[in-house]
Amino acid sequence: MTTEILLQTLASGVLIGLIYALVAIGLTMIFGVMDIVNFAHGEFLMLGMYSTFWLFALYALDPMITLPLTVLMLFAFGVLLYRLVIVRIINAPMLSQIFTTFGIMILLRGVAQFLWKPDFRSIESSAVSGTVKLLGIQLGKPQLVAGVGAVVVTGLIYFFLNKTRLGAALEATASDKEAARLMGIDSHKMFSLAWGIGAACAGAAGVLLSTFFPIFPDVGASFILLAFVVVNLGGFGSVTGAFWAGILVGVIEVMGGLLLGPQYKTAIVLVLFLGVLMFRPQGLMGKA
Amino acid sequence: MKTMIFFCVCLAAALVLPIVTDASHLNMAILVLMAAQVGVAWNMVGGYAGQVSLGHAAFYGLGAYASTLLLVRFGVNPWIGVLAGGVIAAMLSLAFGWSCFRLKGHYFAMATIAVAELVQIFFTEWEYGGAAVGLYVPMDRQGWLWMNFATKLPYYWLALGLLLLTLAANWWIERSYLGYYFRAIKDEPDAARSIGVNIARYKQVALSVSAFFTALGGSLYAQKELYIDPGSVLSTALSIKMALVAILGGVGTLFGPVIGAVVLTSIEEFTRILFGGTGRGTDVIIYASLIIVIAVFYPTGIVGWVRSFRERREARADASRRMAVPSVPVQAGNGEAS
Amino acid sequence: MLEIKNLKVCYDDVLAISDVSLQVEPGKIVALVGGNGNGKSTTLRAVAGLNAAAAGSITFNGEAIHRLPAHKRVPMGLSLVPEGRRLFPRLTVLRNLQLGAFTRMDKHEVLRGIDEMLDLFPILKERATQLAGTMSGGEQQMLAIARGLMARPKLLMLDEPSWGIAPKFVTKVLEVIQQVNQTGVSILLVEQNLQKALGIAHYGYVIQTGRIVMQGKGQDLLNDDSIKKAYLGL
Amino acid sequence: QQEIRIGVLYPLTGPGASVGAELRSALELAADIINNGAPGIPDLPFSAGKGLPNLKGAKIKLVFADHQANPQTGATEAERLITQEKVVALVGAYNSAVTATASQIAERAGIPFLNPESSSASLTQRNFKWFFRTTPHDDLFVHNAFDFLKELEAKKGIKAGVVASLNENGLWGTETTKLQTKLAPEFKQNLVKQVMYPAKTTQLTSEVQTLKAASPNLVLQSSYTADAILSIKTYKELGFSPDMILANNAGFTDTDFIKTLGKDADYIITREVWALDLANRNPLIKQVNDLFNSRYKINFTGNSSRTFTGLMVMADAINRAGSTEPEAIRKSLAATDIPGSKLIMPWKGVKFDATGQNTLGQGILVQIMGGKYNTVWPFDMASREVTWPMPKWDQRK
Amino acid sequence: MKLLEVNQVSKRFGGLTANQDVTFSVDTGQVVGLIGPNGAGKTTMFNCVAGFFAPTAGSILLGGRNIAGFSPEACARAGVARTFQIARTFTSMTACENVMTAAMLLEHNVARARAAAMQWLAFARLERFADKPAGSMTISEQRRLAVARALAIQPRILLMDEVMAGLNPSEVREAVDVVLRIRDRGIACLIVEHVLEGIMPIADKIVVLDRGVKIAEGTPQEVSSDPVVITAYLGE
Ligand SMILES: Nc1ncnc2c1ncn2[C@@H]1O[C@H](COP(=O)(O)OP(=O)(O)OP(=O)(O)O)[C@@H](O)[C@H]1O
Ligand SMILES: Nc1ncnc2c1ncn2[C@@H]1O[C@H](COP(=O)(O)OP(=O)(O)OP(=O)(O)O)[C@@H](O)[C@H]1O
Ligand SMILES: [Mg+2]
Ligand SMILES: [Mg+2]
Repeated sequence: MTTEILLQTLASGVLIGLIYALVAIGLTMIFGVMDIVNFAHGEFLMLGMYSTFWLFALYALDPMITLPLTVLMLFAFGVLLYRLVIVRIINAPMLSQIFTTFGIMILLRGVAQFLWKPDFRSIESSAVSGTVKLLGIQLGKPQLVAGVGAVVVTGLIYFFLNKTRLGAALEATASDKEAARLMGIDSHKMFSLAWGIGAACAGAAGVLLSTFFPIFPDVGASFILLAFVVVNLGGFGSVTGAFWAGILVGVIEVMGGLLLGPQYKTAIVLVLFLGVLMFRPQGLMGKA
Repeated sequence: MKTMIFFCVCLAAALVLPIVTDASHLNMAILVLMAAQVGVAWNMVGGYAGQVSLGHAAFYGLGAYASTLLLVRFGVNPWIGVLAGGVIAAMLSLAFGWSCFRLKGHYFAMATIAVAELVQIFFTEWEYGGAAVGLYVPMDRQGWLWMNFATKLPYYWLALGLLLLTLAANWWIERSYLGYYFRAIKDEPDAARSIGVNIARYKQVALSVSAFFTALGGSLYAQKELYIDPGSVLSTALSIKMALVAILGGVGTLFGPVIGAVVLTSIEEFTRILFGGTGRGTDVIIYASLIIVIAVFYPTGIVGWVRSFRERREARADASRRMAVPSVPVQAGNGEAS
Repeated sequence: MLEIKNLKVCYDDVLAISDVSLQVEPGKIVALVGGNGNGKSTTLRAVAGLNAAAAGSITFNGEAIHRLPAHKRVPMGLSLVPEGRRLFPRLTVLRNLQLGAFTRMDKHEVLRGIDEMLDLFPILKERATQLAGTMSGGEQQMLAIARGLMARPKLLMLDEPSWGIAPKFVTKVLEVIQQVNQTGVSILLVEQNLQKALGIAHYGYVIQTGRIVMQGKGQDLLNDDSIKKAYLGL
Repeated sequence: QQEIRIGVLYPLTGPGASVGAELRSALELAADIINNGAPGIPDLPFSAGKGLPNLKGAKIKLVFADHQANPQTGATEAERLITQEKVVALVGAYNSAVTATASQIAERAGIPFLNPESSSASLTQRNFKWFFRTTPHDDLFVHNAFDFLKELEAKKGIKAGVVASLNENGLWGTETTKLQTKLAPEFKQNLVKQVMYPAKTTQLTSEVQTLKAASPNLVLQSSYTADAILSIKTYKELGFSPDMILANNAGFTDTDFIKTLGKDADYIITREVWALDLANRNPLIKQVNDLFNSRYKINFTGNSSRTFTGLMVMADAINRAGSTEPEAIRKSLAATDIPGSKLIMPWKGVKFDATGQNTLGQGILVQIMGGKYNTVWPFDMASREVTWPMPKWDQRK
Repeated sequence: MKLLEVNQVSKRFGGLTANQDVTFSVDTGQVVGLIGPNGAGKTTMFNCVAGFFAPTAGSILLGGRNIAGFSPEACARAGVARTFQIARTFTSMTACENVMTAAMLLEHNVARARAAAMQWLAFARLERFADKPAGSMTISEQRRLAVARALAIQPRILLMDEVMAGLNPSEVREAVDVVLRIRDRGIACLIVEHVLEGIMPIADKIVVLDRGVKIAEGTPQEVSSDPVVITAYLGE
């Protein structure tokens, strides 16, 4: 086991971790604002990937160009989903909320298969392909770009939440929507916003991912468990938490896989996750 | 009272069903009964005690694996194996509770998923347990003694019996002090503690009982399908389905899961039978849409929905009584100044 | 400026108030009193827009507002300090105050407003950065009032502001209310503490089982025998 | 005009849906040939289109069922097909785990179950009476791989060198791994590292790094499509270039594999049971494939061709039975003896042993070149010389 | 004789000191009022006695046995009952079931628990709500329900946090009456209250906290005439 390999693995871990973070941030936003766990979040990711794929396949538009477009589409989709379905279960018991988003998950998968066939797709050539060597470490350009993209998006969202009026309003709605209305905050607008941003994040992750990951209807399933772990680890509703937890999970997964055997990599992450919750039931950066 | 009549009617129906139906419908009935049974088991902890577990497949799988391993490796009679499975699951539930019960709400739910995933990974890697290859239940020794039959009917009676057993246990708990403690823990943990309820212990009780019965369900699955592998008895999808059954019917109600099982399984089977052959995923789409519709429009489940009718009627009557109080300030408040 | 006509409100199907009519003149303090569960909070919630009016009308400065959503009523100058405080427990005291001024765009004004509040309630100054949820009952109540004032309302509605507040501060709070009123803000006050409430009110209404059963000048009501019997138990 | 109902059980939705769609097409083609004929392919059994002669030209009616790759659903559907759809025989079910549960329903009900493509060796070790499998199983396939390496050294003087394996940790990957561990020493191969990974994973970095650390010349790999694609992308990303990747079918022979990877798929050798370029040895292959392609715009794959063959074998058995009595069909299945020349598979034929396993089946190895699968082993069937080693990533144009 | 003895109890939250060396005692069957400005640390002291907080320092003796650091349920078994500043009703139950749940601490048999519960409901004048969903009761009713529930564990001392807040004078009088009847049953009461009309007339002793420290202790008369208390709490 040379240090070169260790470094290389570490780097890859961080990069994939950033993707996890990006997916998880959307999830944690939605949860933080609405106390709803969105089981369909992996499917948002899937939609992001497909929209990238079709724009590429039909109009030969490069993912990096269509990124904003896809993000917008997903934002709209998130808002739409809220207005059509979620708005009806805001005050429903937690269980039926789980039930609903779970149903949406299955539905989106079914629709994807119905519309786009269960085939595996991928984007052969993209502006960002090939690899670069940085101080002895070889990194795929797609992964690198994805990583950078994830950081940027996270930064933007962090700024939005903590430095803008609207962000504060989101927080307020999150902690008590009736009181927020008394402050003159339109809670529905806030909730739509949360779903929009949540979906947009997943969409962004989808675009970045699609440049190096196969695209198929169930692709979300591969990511959702890890996304949940990340959200918990970071603390439900905490964006910064999700960011760091994402990287942590990525690194632990890859490193653990390397050192203890890949078939245990998921187990390692889960054990870490449960272990942390033992000592910090509210997650690393969650509010008690 | 009403529920008792309802129950008797259903039971009667269940008893005559085998006479009037063919093997494949009987098989479907068995699926319903099995789904109902795990739903009822899940309901003990997830519904009554309000500890939403999305990792119950762990117990189901343990039951299935315990009885099967005992049979395959040591030739232990399934009847004993089934009980052993239940006990083992109940024991594991201690670790399960220990690691999850300090968590609240969604944290708890997610942690249970994690634990279940770990159990699945363990069985996927465990050579002696058949690893990913899974285990076959030998078909050679058949008959009641070996809980293994060529025909469906005996499985029907088994499933029905197990369901009744689970319902009975649930019924007893609901009426005993345990039922009250569970609901208290669900409503207001702090208040429950302030009146001397050791919530940690009683959550664990709920979980262990639930785990025990869930495991029995798992063993029955193994005996019926004669093949188990981690994917089929330990998957998270399975855990979620157990919860769905209860939610759909109405959590924290005795017969909710039974009703839920009937509805959910029927939807599942019929959509697949009608549209599954097309291979376009139409069945999945319809199934999912129905789930969403139900969740959105009957958030408290079918039973809850029926109840809310009654309650509203009462509330309306109650309110009108309030309004009827002669409005002379002398009897302010609720007429209790005197 | 506020006029409620034959207001009726239900929770689901539970009738909470059946027929409430009252008026608040500009610059006046109006008290709404009554026993528990008689519909005081519900009335205020309906005016603020948290509960829909099943029947009747609510007009504010001549505009019918009972169809508007709650958040549209705030910028018009309606502010409610709700029963049970309803702070944002996971946010700091300062953030709570800022949110109180959500509908106001003038940054500097808002900052000044915050300083005023911290002067008005010294306890809050000490705890400016503490999470609202970890404060004591009374501290929270004061923060709630301060937050309500941050919106610079034309009509301020207070639901039992003396709830859980030390006697010394009760008088303080009532003073504050009067001060605010001096600045031209009208007040609609729900209180259990009759003497004090009616003491400072220009006009008062008595609500019972969802109906206005008496009204009159604050003092007159205080001296009314039936009131004395029913509420002061004299 | 009698109609013979055959139940076909495949993953039409869910994880296996991609393959399921393909197999469905193959089955429909087979049924259509039997019922309506395939002019110009006289050598193909039933190509006359007169249905089943011995049953007065009875037509085949396929009853599709979707098992969603879920064993219990598989069993349920089998039960339904038998008792409600009244099928006389079952064909299915691709996923070994589902074949396991579905076939035991058939066993109990006494209905013949023919399995054309599940490769788990354990399936035919249950001494079932009603279970038949036309495809060779993993035992043979893994053997093939090692046979190939042996002959490679003997005939072409190419030594495999250090060997490592990368297998998914499901049923299939686990059995394969076991066999590799067993056979490697027997064949004097230096198997230094065996990596297993959870299928449908989000990243294969740690796996590839582990491989890299072992710096093998040859990688034996068993992966499903998504992972197969991801793994090659990861090899390239991390610059991992072994002399050869000797893959074990599945993902590597999925139609989407070459489509998505393009040039990067080149040089990989994978185990197969069918290849288009075998046409020169067996005209049936090309003719039937052309028919298939003209209908569905895709070529046969190892999977679809096996499923096609499976149904043909079943039809042959029913025809010889001359009746739809389960017992009669079982008997004639057991007595099946079809020569290789009547199949579209590169097999010596179809002939079942006592366990219901076809003893005449065999695998081939194909190497991807210019986006095509070229048979390279057995050498006597080869349409192309093996290219070994494969060029390093950075040396490819 | 002394039932509850609080000795030198301190409670800190990080840097902030909510209670500092507080010492006082409650005799059997005594009604003791705990008053003080907002944020004085009354609720915190309450939570320490009831086991919801572990005191940072000091001891709490109940009948001579140190219960400091006990879990809430242990405290309840030891004989400390409490109500909360907000009622915390079991909303999925009827009023009667609420009380039954508490009665079950001593009596697992449901029927007998129900009988006991009905008595306590009658005691709190809530019989007519017995089979109504507790959630639909008004705030003040729910508060009285909380008292009944607390009494059902047959405590030796009952802690009440602001049960009279938001009641109008006549309702306060009722509450007072309830407290007196509780005392008559030999159960001591420790009451946090800002509504002085509710506590001063009936308290045998008043303890005054300010900024976490005890600034006065004595009969209502003594306390209410104590200048320190007046400046800190009562106001002129
Ligand atoms: N969320 C609710 N759901 C159902 N009924 C409610 C709800 N809130 C209040 N009610 C009912 O509406 C009526 C009026 O309640 P409201 O809170 O307005 O009275 P109130 O005068 O404010 O009482 P208090 O002095 O205790 O605050 C009561 O009968 C109460 O039971
Ligand atoms: N969990 C906590 N974290 C930090 N500070 C706390 C916490 N709980 C209470 N405090 C602080 O401790 C002090 C005492 O709080 P406490 O609730 O005991 O006051 P109180 O006497 O009950 O006041 P009130 O009469 O208004 O309820 C308050 O200043 C409060 O801000
Ligand atoms: Mg009120
Ligand atoms: Mg307090």
